[in-house]
Amino acid sequence: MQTHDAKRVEITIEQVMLRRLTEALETADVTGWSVLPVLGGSGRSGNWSRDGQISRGTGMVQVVCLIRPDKLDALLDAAFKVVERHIGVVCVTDAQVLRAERF
Amino acid sequence: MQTHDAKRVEITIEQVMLRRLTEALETADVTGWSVLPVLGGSGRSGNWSRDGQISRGTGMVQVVCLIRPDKLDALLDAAFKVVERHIGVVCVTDAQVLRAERF
Amino acid sequence: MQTHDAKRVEITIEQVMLRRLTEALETADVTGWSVLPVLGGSGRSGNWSRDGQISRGTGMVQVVCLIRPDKLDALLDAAFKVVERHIGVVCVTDAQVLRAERF
Amino acid sequence: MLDLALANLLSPIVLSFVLGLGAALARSDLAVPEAVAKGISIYLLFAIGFKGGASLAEHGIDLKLGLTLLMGVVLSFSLPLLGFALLRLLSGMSRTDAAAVAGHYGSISIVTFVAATTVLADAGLSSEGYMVAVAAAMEAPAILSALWLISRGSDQTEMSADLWREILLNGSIVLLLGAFVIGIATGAEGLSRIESFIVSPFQGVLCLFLLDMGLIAGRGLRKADVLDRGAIGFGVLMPLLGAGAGLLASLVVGLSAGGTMLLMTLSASASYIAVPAAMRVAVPQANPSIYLTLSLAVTFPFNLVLGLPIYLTVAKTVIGS
Amino acid sequence: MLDLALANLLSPIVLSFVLGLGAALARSDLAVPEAVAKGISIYLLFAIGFKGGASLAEHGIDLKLGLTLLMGVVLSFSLPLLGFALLRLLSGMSRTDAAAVAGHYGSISIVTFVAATTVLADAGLSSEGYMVAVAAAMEAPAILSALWLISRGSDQTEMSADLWREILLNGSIVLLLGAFVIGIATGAEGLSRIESFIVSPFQGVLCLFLLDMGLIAGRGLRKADVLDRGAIGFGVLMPLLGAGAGLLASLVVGLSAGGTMLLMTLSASASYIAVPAAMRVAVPQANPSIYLTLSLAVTFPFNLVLGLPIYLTVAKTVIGS
Amino acid sequence: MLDLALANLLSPIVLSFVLGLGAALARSDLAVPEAVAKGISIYLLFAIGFKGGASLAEHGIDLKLGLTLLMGVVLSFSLPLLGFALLRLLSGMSRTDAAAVAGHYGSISIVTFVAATTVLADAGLSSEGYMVAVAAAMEAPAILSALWLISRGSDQTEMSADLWREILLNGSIVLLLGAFVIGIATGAEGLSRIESFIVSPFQGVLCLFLLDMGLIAGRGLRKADVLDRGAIGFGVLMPLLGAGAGLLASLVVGLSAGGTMLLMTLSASASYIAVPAAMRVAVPQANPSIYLTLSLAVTFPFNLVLGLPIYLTVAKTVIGS
Ligand SMILES: Nc1ncnc2c1ncn2[C@@H]1O[C@H](COP(=O)(O)O)[C@@H](O)[C@H]1O
Ligand SMILES: Nc1ncnc2c1ncn2[C@@H]1O[C@H](COP(=O)(O)O)[C@@H](O)[C@H]1O
Ligand SMILES: Nc1ncnc2c1ncn2[C@@H]1O[C@H](COP(=O)(O)O)[C@@H](O)[C@H]1O
Ligand code: NA
Ligand code: NA
Ligand code: NA
Repeated sequence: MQTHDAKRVEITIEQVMLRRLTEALETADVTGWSVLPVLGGSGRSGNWSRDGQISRGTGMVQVVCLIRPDKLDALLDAAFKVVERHIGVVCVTDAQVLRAERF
Repeated sequence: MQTHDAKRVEITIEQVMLRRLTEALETADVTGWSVLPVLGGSGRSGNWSRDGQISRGTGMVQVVCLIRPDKLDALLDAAFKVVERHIGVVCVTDAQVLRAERF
Repeated sequence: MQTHDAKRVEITIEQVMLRRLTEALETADVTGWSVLPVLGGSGRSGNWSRDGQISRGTGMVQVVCLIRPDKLDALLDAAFKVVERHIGVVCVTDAQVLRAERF
Repeated sequence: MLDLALANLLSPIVLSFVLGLGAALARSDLAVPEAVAKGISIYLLFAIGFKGGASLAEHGIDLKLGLTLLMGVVLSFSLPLLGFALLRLLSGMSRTDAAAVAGHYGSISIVTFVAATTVLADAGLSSEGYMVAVAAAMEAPAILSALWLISRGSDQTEMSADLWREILLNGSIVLLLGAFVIGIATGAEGLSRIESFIVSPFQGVLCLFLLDMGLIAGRGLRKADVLDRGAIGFGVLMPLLGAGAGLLASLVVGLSAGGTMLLMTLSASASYIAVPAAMRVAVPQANPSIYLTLSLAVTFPFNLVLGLPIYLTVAKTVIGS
Repeated sequence: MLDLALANLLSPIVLSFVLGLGAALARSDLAVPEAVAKGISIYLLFAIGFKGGASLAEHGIDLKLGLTLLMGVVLSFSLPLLGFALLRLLSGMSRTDAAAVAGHYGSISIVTFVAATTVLADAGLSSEGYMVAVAAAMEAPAILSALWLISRGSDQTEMSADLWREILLNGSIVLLLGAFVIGIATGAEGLSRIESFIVSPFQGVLCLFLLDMGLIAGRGLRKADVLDRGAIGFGVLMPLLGAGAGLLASLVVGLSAGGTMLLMTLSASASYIAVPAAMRVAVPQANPSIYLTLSLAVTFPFNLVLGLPIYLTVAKTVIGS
Repeated sequence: MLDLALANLLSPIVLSFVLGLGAALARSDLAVPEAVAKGISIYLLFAIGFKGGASLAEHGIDLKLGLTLLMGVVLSFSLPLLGFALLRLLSGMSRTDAAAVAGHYGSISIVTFVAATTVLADAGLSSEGYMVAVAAAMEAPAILSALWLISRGSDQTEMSADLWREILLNGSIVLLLGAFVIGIATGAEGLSRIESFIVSPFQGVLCLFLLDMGLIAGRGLRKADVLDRGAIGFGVLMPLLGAGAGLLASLVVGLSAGGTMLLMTLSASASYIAVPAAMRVAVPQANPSIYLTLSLAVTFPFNLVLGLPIYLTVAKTVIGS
């Protein structure tokens, strides 16, 4: 089956910042992503869990974007502006996708 | 620690198609996968969110399959038949796994 | 944008073993991870789904760790000790991260 | 009738819907978690089915039951044809989209039905308990009509025994009918045991559900640019035509005023559960934004706010209470 | 007794279970979201614990309390030994699987207990309020017996102080006992404040929970080929033997007819919360499909539909009401 | 007052909180799913808002309404300044952290408010229905003060029209005010329709919510080493000062004893919903563990257990009941 080179970018970010991130992605002309829930985790700012969460201030989500390799830099720049002062991590992997015309 | 080459295939697909996809995977002799919830996302057909979702018609999930590299083509063929006319994306990455006998 | 080599380790494990896994990770000096919910899946021990789950004995989660490449072996050793006798899968991919100082 | 419309407008139920609608339009982050919305919907289906069954058990099986069921099925089959013709007339959407939309209007919206029962109760009218079964019977036939309309246009559709099983056994039909049968089996005695769960708090729970429906409708409206003017007109006109067809069917059967109002409501309402799911599987090329937005953001609010008092007034006038 | 069985069979509770069972067997997509199922289970544990405590506070501490607790612990320790022997006799499953299964039958199912209290209430019988505490006390000891049985077979098991803490502080024990203590502390006055939350809607909420249990049992039955015929026989025979042991224990202590029925039910029921979790951690090589299917898809339905009326009849006959 | 404190301590509500606290401290795995916690919180906001509105509709609009709202806004603006000064005096935390914490204490905790209304009801006192609107009005101004304090320290903060919209339209404010308006619009008649949903089971639902709050507070306490001794002292002292300021404001306006107690409670309580979210967006460099732990694990329990009876006693003594 014919596949095409792509990049898979996974951005783990605070839920309160999600709208700002997706707006930045749209500005950077990235139009496809999926948001996955994160149950809990650990990092430099300690560990947390979504259980019984009632505060809107905490909690993270994972945004997965599949993009054409040449769009990577624009995406990372856009994402970085949002996560820069915030907690969260960005991870890029090489990938292959079907139906390249979608990206 | 000894690791083995494998492929990680991530299929983002509408929840209503999930059963059809897993049946197709089984037919293609793929027996291991995990299904992750997707909270929302954006693509060519606009953006959506799972919040307050009451219609069964919308909403996506992500199916992650780890497989031996030589099974990739059979898997992609099977998956493609299901996603072909439907919205959704398929992404393949090279991976290493422990306990290769499981795949 | 400047990125740095890293490994992305994805451990799919029974929820009852999660605390043991994260403790093992901490012992191996891995301090960053995110836990994602898994809705259902299939493997050598059959298929399962989280729907209407009332038993605490079943159900899986996915732990995603981004680490510096040189920490991989310590992590895999730690993870393996926990998953060894248990069901679950471990998958490693090459990745690039922003803000390397965090890992 | 104006009084009635005003009273309806000022009911906690409608106002909760309006609150949700306003919050979504103002882009508040107010949201009902998916699991909670599903939990409430399970509660409503169980309660409405059970109460229908218990009421049937109490008042005895009506000879009209079979005939009404038949009428419901006929309505569900035929309304999509009417809807399709109307849409082709009014709107510029594609044949496939038009057929998919039309299918939604042959099927029913259970929350609209639930809201209608509370309007009836407020008006002091009773109705045939088996209307719940009629609601269930009307869910699926419309899907067949929609698929037939689409296949005529030689577009591909995927229809299989498998999909049929899925449609007929979809959770909401099974729960509604199952609870209905339990209600029949346990009757008034069973009802008395769980009354303080399924009767007393019912209207309050419905408020929260309608809050969520308002949020969904509001989010839908923000995407309403997928609809042309003709489509929006259809979303208001079609329920009235549907209600008219329901009224005729009711006259043929000879239902009470309450039953008539419910059959009009069922005919007027548009599905947002069973039909969208079936369309996604069978006709993925039809645009879900169109049919979901029309059903949830145009027709549902119209029925809730204006339709229900209209149907009630007409039913009372035509049948007498 | 036949009357009683029939009445039980036609209760909304049992019928809701049957509805879920049927829906799952027919492969309907009806499902209760995990969060909702957990929410309902928190409600049930809180309500049943609180009511037990409040009833204890009202009727005064009974001298038999300590003795009954002791009996519960003894039953929980010893029933797995009986179960293990029986399983080795009837079924071809491995030592490890047999021991893991046996452990489940020494422990208890809190929903079966809850259903039993509603059967008692319907029969107009009261029971000792502290039976809730006995239920909690019986959850864990069986795990120890199971692990001892497995380690005898020189199979590896992982048992640590850490795991013990986890078992003894598992959410359902803590909530049940905690609510029990709150009930004791606040008594009738506390109960009156939250009565319309934990008493009146209780049976209705239980219906929805049993609907979900039916769905789970039905999904389990579809995988029932992991069980050989002997195992299925065990799933029906063991509760009867357990109930017999519970009856003896009750006679030793001198419980009321209601209390006797509850102790029989606890002994007859099999765990599906605390024990599976402990087994997954300590004995991962035991197949969870076997013990979960037996407990949820064979013994739970048996107890709910046939067991409860049997235990009630026996208790009333032996003790007098 | 000791009697009152004891009665409060032994209420099911406070004991449920203590149960959750103990379970979390003992590291039990007892947990309330996020969706359930959010569902309950929607219920509580809707119920408390609606009841406030209905009570206002019944007793007529009070001329003091506007003045009390103004006082609430003034309190919310000014308490952070007091809090900031106090924190700089008592604790070694950074300017930014201190300002962020102070912002939380100008805003309000709606559950504390809800608990206060049940304490009032138990004491047989009524209060001005519009206190709910005052609660909503006090949520946001404190955020402005906190950001002003931070920007003075020339630290960067990100403040935009966008963020303001987000704060003012956050779900809990919208739901509370929306339900309040619905309550006014539908009045006693609307209330009677949904009374058995929002009034009778209210205290019971609150118990489960406080169980969850206890779990959260307990988990927070396990991380309490982020707080120095001065910070913990602040968490207990600040509510008392806040209550004092609330009392003064109430005397200016001339509220009833019940209203005074509620205004004291609002002033004494610290936000854990609106303010943390705003701080995460605007001041990410402030440590959320500090402000969440102080607000949820120190001040909330203090208010619930000791604060409420104190505020009630003071209000009754000063105003007379
Ligand atoms: N190395 C990592 N791998 C995966 N997730 C991480 C990692 N570091 C941080 N995270 C996630 O990002 C959140 C915030 O991280 P931090 O900014 O380091 O406190 C954590 O709670 C995790 O959910
Ligand atoms: N490039 C992408 N990266 C990640 N997820 C995507 C991407 N494109 C689409 N998706 C997901 O697939 C869904 C349907 O996409 P589409 O078929 O383009 O409308 C979206 O709502 C996303 O959840
Ligand atoms: N090849 C695989 N790819 C992705 N997930 C898997 C795979 N194999 C197993 N899993 C996950 O791990 C669980 C247990 O697998 P197993 O130990 O093979 O029964 C499954 O239910 C899946 O959720
Ligand atoms: Na219709
Ligand atoms: Na037992
Ligand atoms: Na305050």
